[in-house]
Amino acid sequence: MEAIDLVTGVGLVLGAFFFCAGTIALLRFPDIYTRLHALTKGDNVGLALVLLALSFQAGSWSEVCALLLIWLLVMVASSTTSFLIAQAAQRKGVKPWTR
Amino acid sequence: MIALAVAVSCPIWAIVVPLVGAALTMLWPRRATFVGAAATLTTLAVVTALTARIAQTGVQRYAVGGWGAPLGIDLYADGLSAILLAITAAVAAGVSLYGLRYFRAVSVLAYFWTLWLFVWAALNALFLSGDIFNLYVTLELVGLSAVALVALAGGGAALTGALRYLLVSLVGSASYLLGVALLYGQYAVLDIASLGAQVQPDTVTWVAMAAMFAGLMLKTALFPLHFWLPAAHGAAPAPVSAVLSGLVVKASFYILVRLWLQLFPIAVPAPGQLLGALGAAAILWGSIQALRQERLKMLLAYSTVAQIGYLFLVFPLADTVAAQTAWLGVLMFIASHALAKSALFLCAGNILRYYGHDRVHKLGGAARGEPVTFFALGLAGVSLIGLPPSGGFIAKWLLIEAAMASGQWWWVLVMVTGAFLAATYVFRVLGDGLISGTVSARRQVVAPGMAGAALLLALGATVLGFLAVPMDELRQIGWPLVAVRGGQP
Amino acid sequence: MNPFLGYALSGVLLIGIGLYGAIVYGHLLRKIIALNVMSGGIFLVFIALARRAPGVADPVPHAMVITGIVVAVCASAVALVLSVRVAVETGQAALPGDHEDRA
Amino acid sequence: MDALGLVNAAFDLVVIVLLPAVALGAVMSADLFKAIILFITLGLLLALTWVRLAAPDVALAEAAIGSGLMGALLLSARERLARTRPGRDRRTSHYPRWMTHPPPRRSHRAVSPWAASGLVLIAVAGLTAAVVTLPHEAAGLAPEVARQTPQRDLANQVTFVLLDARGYDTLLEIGVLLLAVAAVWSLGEAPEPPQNAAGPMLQGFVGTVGPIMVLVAGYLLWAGTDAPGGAFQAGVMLGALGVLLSLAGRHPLARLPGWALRLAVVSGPMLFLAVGVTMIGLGRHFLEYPQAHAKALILLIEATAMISIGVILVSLYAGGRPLSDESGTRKGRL
Repeated sequence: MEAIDLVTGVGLVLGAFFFCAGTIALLRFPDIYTRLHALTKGDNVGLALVLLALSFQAGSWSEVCALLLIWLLVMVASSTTSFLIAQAAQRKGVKPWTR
Repeated sequence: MIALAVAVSCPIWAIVVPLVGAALTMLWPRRATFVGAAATLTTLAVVTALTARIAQTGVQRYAVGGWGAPLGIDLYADGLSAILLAITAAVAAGVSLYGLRYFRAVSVLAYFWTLWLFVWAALNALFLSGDIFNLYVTLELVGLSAVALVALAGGGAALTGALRYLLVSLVGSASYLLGVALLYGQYAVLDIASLGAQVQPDTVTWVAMAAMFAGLMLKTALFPLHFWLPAAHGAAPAPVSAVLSGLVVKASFYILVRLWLQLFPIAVPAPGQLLGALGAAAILWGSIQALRQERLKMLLAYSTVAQIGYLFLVFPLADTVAAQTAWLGVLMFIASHALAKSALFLCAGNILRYYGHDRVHKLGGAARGEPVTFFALGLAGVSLIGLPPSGGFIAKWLLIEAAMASGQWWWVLVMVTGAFLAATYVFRVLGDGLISGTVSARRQVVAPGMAGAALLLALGATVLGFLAVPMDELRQIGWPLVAVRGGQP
Repeated sequence: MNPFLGYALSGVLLIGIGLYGAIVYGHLLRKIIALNVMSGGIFLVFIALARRAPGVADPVPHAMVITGIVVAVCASAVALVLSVRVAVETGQAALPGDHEDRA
Repeated sequence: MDALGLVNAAFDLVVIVLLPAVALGAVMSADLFKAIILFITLGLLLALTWVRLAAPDVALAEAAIGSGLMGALLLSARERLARTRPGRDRRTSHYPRWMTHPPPRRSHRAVSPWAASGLVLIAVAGLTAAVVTLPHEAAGLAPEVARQTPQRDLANQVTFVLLDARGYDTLLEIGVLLLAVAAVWSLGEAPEPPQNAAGPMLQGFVGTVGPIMVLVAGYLLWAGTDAPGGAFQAGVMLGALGVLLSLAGRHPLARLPGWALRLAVVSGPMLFLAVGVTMIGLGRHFLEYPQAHAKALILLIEATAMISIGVILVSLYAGGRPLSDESGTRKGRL
């Protein structure tokens, strides 16, 4: 196994960890706002790590660009949707969780 | 001139012309009537040329895209296809004539033409298809356009009827598609002829056949899967009911016949007897329900449930010595029912327009008020019951003859009872009209074209009684598997 | 190991679940969802069948399933519009004789 | 079995079990909203399955149509049902009132769950028996396709089957799309869209992503001859953009004049038909493309089909004929 493969492997495992953390938070956190917070943060970092890891395996710069583009698009989409969900919840009168 | 005739009789035109017509009516809704009438006339000409070509030169096979089976899709037109194309064209002529006058709102008229041309194109495509997956697509086209036509009537009854029809139709075609998937998984061909040469009586094939038959029986509304039919056929606008009862239910029955003749691996008696028994139940149940109906259109819808039963009586007779008689009988039946029932629905539309209602026991004086419609009603009723000299008479005669010849007398009993019940409900309608009861206030004028269209179809059903011999000659062109499946040709 | 059988059997289960839902539930949206689950199962059987030979996938079922997906979404779109019209006319999102069950 | 094989097998197992579980939720969960979300999830899971089963073209179509568009349609239908008040904007009918009213309830009785379960069990048992006895190694028509494709300059075999070998099916399929629009328009005018003001966030999102989506649609179309993609996937991309625009309050079809909308809807199928008929004029069979021009013709057909598919899908989402329709059917009551 070459060093570059090792870097990829570590990146993928780390990314998977962040995805897992985000998912557990989705299941365990008390209200919609905190869940959104955890989910978007965790998944964005996780995705970034996975894509970074994969870009080491890319055969050309255009593939790296494609991976970058995927990351950017997912970022735009997830931030917009999480904003819209939170906004809808607020309009419906869902109160943020307090201890 | 000859070159032109050959070019025009190519099977693809029977599909392309109405399809183009449908698209053009969408593009120019204001000119829908003109475009629709032109498309109707052209399609009639094309179908006539194609039928004549089949009668003269035999089976037509046409590789769309030039690839040919197994990769491409072939159109396949034999005598059986030709008969159904011709029946469709005959009913279509009547319905188009009627549609010119029936719809008054511009918007509805435009959509009627679009959807009706879609149905026609899809029916022609279905009758010409030689490929089981292509049949699925045509089946969906027929179903979806028929549903939309039902909903054109507007109002709760039509909308709920249409929606139930759509849901049922989707289950039916999904079941058919499942059968296609399994057959493709086993044999890796979709062309019916190649598939027919390969089928073996194994588990996959039987399960696929069961799925396809179940789906198609649901779409044909064979008892006890008829529950959706009366609401849809009864609530649709009159010309639409004519198309649905006359043609659309026969489309799925046609696929059943194709599957039975060409894809059933071996002749086993059990499925045929089961289908026959369901058909017999349909005849009795549908007729009794028809007797109980208050409204003419619902009566006719239940009568369709009963008449569909007759179609299925062919299956127990199809593997006996009398097979050829039975098949001719059932084709005559399809033709005469298509013409007679569509005539009856058009008459019901006229009566509805004239009286403002279609309650069976309040049609007093109809014979004097609306004589042409009433005459058509009588003629078509005669064919529906099966009295000579109508097409219905010949059809039932042939079926009874086949049942006797094969020693299955119990089907004769059912058929005679069905005819008796049909006579009862037909005379229930006619009797009231003939008795010069109170003529209720005349509500609306029935356009001559509307009465004429009904009469034309009813006359067709009568004249059909004299056409059994040419129909049999047409039927024998490319008749599948005559040698293998028993019965003298 | 060739996973085709597992996926195909999973497809068969989807067909069963969809068929059950389409028959039993009265609410129109549920019926439409169930029908789509059922056709999803059929597509799954179809695509699994195309993946039996090692190495190559058969493109013909792929093309047929794409056709099927488009047809299904068209039919569903019409069914959904009809459902809304039915609800406007009759006041309930179910066919007469059925009840809306749990919305 | 090596490590990779083991991971793959584990992955397969998870998906195979998850599919029916999610399907059960989509069909049976008590909350309709939850059911719809699970149905969308099922669509995504199916898309993943298609990738795993080496069907990337189907995966693209499923993710976009089966999951995305169906989800949007279901959610908007749910919202419209919730807004429905019986009796309001009731359509008039040319039949008397006593006829248009739904028939009495006793006419149809729902099937009991037990009977349905019995039927389903029989169906599942039969299908299982059939699937298990299918040959476990079969190439289907793949060798035949591989033999014929080199004749054309199309590396994507699915596009070859869809638009060339079985182009007739695809023509009828575009016919189904056209028919669906005719059906939806015939049912009446589009209901008023919900009045919630789209915030700057969604507007900005559409502004950013919209041009990219158009670009992607073009790419899917262009690359579809050689890589996964094609007219349907590209058309759905445009349709999705239209749905997004509608959600953002900028109804893309409302500004089109009626004739332009109808032309856009009809042009795809009409051009397909025209190409087919032209081939007959050249002495070939319907849709039998000449060798030299096959790829160009296919791209031409796909390009117009893409636009029609996009417009058709947005029209289906709108749920009725556009209010701006000036075809004489405006205010067209029955």
